[in-house]
Amino acid sequence: MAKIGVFLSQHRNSNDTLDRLSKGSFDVVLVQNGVYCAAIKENGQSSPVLGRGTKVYAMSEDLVSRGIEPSQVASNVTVVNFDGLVDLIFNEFTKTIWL
Amino acid sequence: MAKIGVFLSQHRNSNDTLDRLSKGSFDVVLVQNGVYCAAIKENGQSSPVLGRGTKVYAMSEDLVSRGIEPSQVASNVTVVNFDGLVDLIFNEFTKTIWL
Amino acid sequence: MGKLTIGCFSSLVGSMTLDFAVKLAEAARKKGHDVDVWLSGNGTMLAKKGQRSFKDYSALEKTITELIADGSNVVACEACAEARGIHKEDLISGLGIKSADWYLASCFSADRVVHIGGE
Amino acid sequence: MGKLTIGCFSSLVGSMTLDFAVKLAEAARKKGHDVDVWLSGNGTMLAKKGQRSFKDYSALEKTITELIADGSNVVACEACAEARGIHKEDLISGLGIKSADWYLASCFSADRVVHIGGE
Amino acid sequence: MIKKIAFVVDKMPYKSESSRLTLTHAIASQTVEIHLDDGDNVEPVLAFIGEGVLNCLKNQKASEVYGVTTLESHIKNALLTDIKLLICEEDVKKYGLTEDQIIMDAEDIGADITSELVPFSEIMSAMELADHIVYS
Amino acid sequence: MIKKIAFVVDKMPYKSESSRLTLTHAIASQTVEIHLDDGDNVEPVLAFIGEGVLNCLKNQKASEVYGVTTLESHIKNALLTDIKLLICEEDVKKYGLTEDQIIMDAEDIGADITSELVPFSEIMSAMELADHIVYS
Repeated sequence: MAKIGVFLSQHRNSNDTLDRLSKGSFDVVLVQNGVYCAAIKENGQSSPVLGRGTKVYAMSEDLVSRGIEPSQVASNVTVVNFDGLVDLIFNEFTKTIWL
Repeated sequence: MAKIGVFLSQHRNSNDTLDRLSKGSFDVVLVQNGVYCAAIKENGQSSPVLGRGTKVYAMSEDLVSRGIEPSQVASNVTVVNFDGLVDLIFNEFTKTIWL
Repeated sequence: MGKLTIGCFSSLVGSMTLDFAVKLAEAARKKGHDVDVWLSGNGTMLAKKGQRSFKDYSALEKTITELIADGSNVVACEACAEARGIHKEDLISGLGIKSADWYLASCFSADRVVHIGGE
Repeated sequence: MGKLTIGCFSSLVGSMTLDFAVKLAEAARKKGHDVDVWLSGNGTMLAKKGQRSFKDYSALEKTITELIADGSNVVACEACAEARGIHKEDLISGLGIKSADWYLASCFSADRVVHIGGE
Repeated sequence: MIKKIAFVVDKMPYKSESSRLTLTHAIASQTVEIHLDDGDNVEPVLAFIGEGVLNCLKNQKASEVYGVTTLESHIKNALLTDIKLLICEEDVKKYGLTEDQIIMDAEDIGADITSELVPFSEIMSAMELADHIVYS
Repeated sequence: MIKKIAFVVDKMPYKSESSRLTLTHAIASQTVEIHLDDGDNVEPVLAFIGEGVLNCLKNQKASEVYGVTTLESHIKNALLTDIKLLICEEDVKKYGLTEDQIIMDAEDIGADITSELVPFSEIMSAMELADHIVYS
């Protein structure tokens, strides 16, 4: 699988790149303030990032730093640590983009 | 007039502070990348910042730096330079907020 | 004539925020106002002496030196600077280094405050 | 085992971006990968030696020194550093300083690149 | 003379240094007297609005992970200085948070006062009453 | 061996250093050979998408105002290196810009090639074909 790993580092995305990337060409990794997308709803709505049918990972270190336990994240999000992230980068992705 | 001078330094605003400030309590000064709001439309629409009935200023130095001539800005925007901004700060505003 | 205090959390070079702050300070001085400039967070990068001038980067060391010579206070947050490896001996000549309460005291006596947040 | 190149344009302290980059580098090293770290823009702040450790600021100088001792290349963009007043004598020991083509060469031989943009 | 300064946080923690610095400056009002004449002082009020309310989540572990003080501990230190601390209740609700997820007191470190969940209008009033606003 | 690197700019100029640095790095592919074995090289492609297309506006005067090279001059220098330079035409249209407002050539400094206004799909292809992406 030659996927692009898209690192989402912000809670609110100021660009529409995620909407434009070809379907199936990428997975999402929530990092830094992007991890809020994994657990925090806005006006009762989960983050749109979780609803696009792509695989979504979230960094455990960045979750707990911000007061969010891995048990609180949405069920379709896979929590990884830095160790797991290295494996994702080498085994699942061929390229990465940091948004 | 005891107005708050709200400096808008971004093109897309990530918060809704402008919507929440009491009407009539503030003027807007477009600075840095905020100046795009004075001239650039998005999908044919002018920036919502121009449509809220507040006085809007835009920094001439930041406009021309970005390739926008003062003649290109919307008619309800007043172009000021740094010299004029100092007078605004002392004569028109009592406080400022930088967004 | 009044006193303007400008606080800045934003970084040097690339982000044009400090450039904006310095231009505002110059314009206020020219009109006869007193000016204090407070550098905190990444803004303390501006305090470092020996900034080399390239055409692709805005160079502010000279302007800051002139502002100081002209009587403005330009002061950096001590802890923010030290955390970045910028110590007293690294500072532009005449630039102050203080704790955060200095900024509040400057605001106390200021007629106007323009506080520019961080990135 | 492969080679990971991490490029970083983002600033030190406060923004946790360099902390993220350094943690990723450490994790990759632990798994036996080769790691290059490129610091450009505000990222060059990490290159400054003498960063004082406070509890309110993340302190990365020690970790960077360990990464270098362990064989990773940590290299800062020369022009970006000089423009900020960070010269050769200001650098953390063992840290390199090069022009931007070094980063591209590092990417050339890298199996994976994680490029982290600026603020 | 007393000058009121409103410190308003509308940015998330950690990605940017803004919220941390705003807290540091609000806390610094404790020691500002040394720079002022007798009888002069600064009266601070600290408010969290918008995404800034996420600074107030409990159980932050940035210290264990990244070796840096949490915003949680910063906020508790602010409460210890008896600062008036307002959190926008509309925004807490907007992000689906409940009062028990939010730092409301710092009893564990000996603070007497608590945070106040208030409507935005009250924070707006605090900004209007302030002589200066440190907004970040 | 040739490795393809796609340099993609989606941020506005000046407020952040990102777009300027991305250009600097794209241009550096001109000299990367000195670090590589014979026959090895980097083939860059440079693309502007989203708000990033605003870097491409003509008549920028940041040099006169702030004493710093404009992104316009940076882009022209990139064209001078014969880099493939793509600008997303949907985004140019989205911001109501016309081709004559956008930097399409650098004939004035002797560049032979021009910018190409292309649909996003073509930029996506360039990213897919690239070995690595420098996105900022």
